[in-house]
Amino acid sequence: MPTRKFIGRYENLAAIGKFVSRIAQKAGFDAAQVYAVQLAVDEACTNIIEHGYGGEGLGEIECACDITPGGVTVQLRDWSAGFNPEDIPSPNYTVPLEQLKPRGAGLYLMRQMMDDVQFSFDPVRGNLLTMKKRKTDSS
Amino acid sequence: MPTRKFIGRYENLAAIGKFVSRIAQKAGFDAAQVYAVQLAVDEACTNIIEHGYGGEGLGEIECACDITPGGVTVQLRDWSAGFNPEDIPSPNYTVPLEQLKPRGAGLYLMRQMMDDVQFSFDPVRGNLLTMKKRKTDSS
Amino acid sequence: MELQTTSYKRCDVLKASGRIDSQTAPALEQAFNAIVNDGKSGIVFDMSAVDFISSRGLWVLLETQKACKKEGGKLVLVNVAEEMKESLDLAGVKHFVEIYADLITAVGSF
Amino acid sequence: MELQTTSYKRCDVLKASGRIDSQTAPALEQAFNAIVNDGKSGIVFDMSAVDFISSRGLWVLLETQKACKKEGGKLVLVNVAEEMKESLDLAGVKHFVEIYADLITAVGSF
Ligand SMILES: Nc1ncnc2c1ncn2[C@@H]1O[C@H](COP(=O)(O)OP(=O)(O)O)[C@@H](O)[C@H]1O
Ligand SMILES: Nc1ncnc2c1ncn2[C@@H]1O[C@H](COP(=O)(O)OP(=O)(O)O)[C@@H](O)[C@H]1O
Repeated sequence: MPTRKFIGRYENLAAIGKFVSRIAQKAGFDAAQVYAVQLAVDEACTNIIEHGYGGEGLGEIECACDITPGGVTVQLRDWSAGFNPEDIPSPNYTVPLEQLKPRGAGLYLMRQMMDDVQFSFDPVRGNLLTMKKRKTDSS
Repeated sequence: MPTRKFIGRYENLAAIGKFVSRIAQKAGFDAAQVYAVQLAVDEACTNIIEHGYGGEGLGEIECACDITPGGVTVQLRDWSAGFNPEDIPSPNYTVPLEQLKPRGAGLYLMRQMMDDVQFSFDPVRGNLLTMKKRKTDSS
Repeated sequence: MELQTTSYKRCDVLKASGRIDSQTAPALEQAFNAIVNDGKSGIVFDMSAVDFISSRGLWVLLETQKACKKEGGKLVLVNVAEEMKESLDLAGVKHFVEIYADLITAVGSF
Repeated sequence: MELQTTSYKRCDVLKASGRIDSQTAPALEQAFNAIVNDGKSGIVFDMSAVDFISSRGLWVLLETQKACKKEGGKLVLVNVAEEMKESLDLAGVKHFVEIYADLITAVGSF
């Protein structure tokens, strides 16, 4: 699997996005699907930096991405404390604008953009986030 | 000189305009100069129909147009009563908008667009309007 | 000549295509009058597809400007071809009507 | 990301180019705030040259909409690339922000 390591800084998001986009493109995904992969990865990396490491430059992100028979798989590894994804509620947009809290779309977008999103947490080998997007008939 | 005869109707203005524009183009005039020739001729023909004949379909306009060593010459002949161009004042735009009368730009535009505008009136052979535009260095 | 009107919140855009001369100017006049009679006095005249406009057409613009100003609005022009600018100047239109280079700025001026 | 603001009579058009992510969203936020702090609450966000916008950027849009509405104005979007429309929908932006297909209609909506 093509793998690259990045310092957990927001300035590296563009490079990470480019890395996965190229592979998604090669997999034959259309523009919307390539965009979806890039968005899911951007949200995941932002969360690792912001919530996992608690700030920029405090840890690394290993990004592996490959074409599979079914589509594309992305794996993001980090060495932060981990969290329980089950505890995170989906965002609620049925409130009036003034009551909207500017938080909590990241995880939701990852799950909507990708077909499969799995977290596994390991204090020794690091936390592994595996996201898969299938090639559908339309792509 | 290429010459064409038209019934004095407004619907023929487009054809007259095309006829003189083509010759002005062939003479090597630029877009603004071709436009100037077309505008002068359109104003002149409108005047012949409106003021000379006093309406549409009441007489003919003979349009001759040719490239000359100095530029382009247009001759418009009609068989209306004639008028005295000296009597016609230039339009005055220094008044406030509300006082502006919607009249009297035609003759002025003809004189501004062309380098030479000459009227000759003859009850037998018809009135002849000769307009010349010179090719300047810039064209 | 063809005419097409698009309405925005604070102005209507009238777009003409082709020649505006003694033959076609009356239709243009009617289109402007229809807008003003509809109680709307903000008008953008889009000339991007106008090949030619004689003094008869230019007077229509000035008369429309009179009507718009009377109602507290204005007529503005946009996309005037380079070769017709001199005649707009000579016929007084430039004195009395704002000319914009692009449609967004024209619509944004209302 | 690059930013450019053009002011019209009833709205400002902010045009961004490039990526809007956690790195660049703060600059976008500042640009919107500068307009609102200037007492102007009509904003068109021109996304024609935006390649990417993450949830961080989408929240900036929603917070800007809050600020504009509070002042009696609105934020609208224009020229949103097809591939990013789903995420704008999922992140609630489509519920709270009008999206126009072209700049003239967007500016004309003020
Ligand atoms: N990698 C992570 N490490 C720790 N906590 C996380 C991580 N990803 C998400 N979270 C938690 O899940 C919450 C929701 O995340 P998300 O949906 O991306 O929205 P936001 O980042 O705007 O809060 C975060 O506030 C955080 O508490
Ligand atoms: N061919 C013509 N025959 C008779 N009268 C003419 C002719 N051309 C111009 N005129 C007179 O000159 C006046 C000014 O003409 P012009 O400058 O074209 O403006 P307008 O046609 O708008 O009145 C006309 O009102 C008319 O009295």
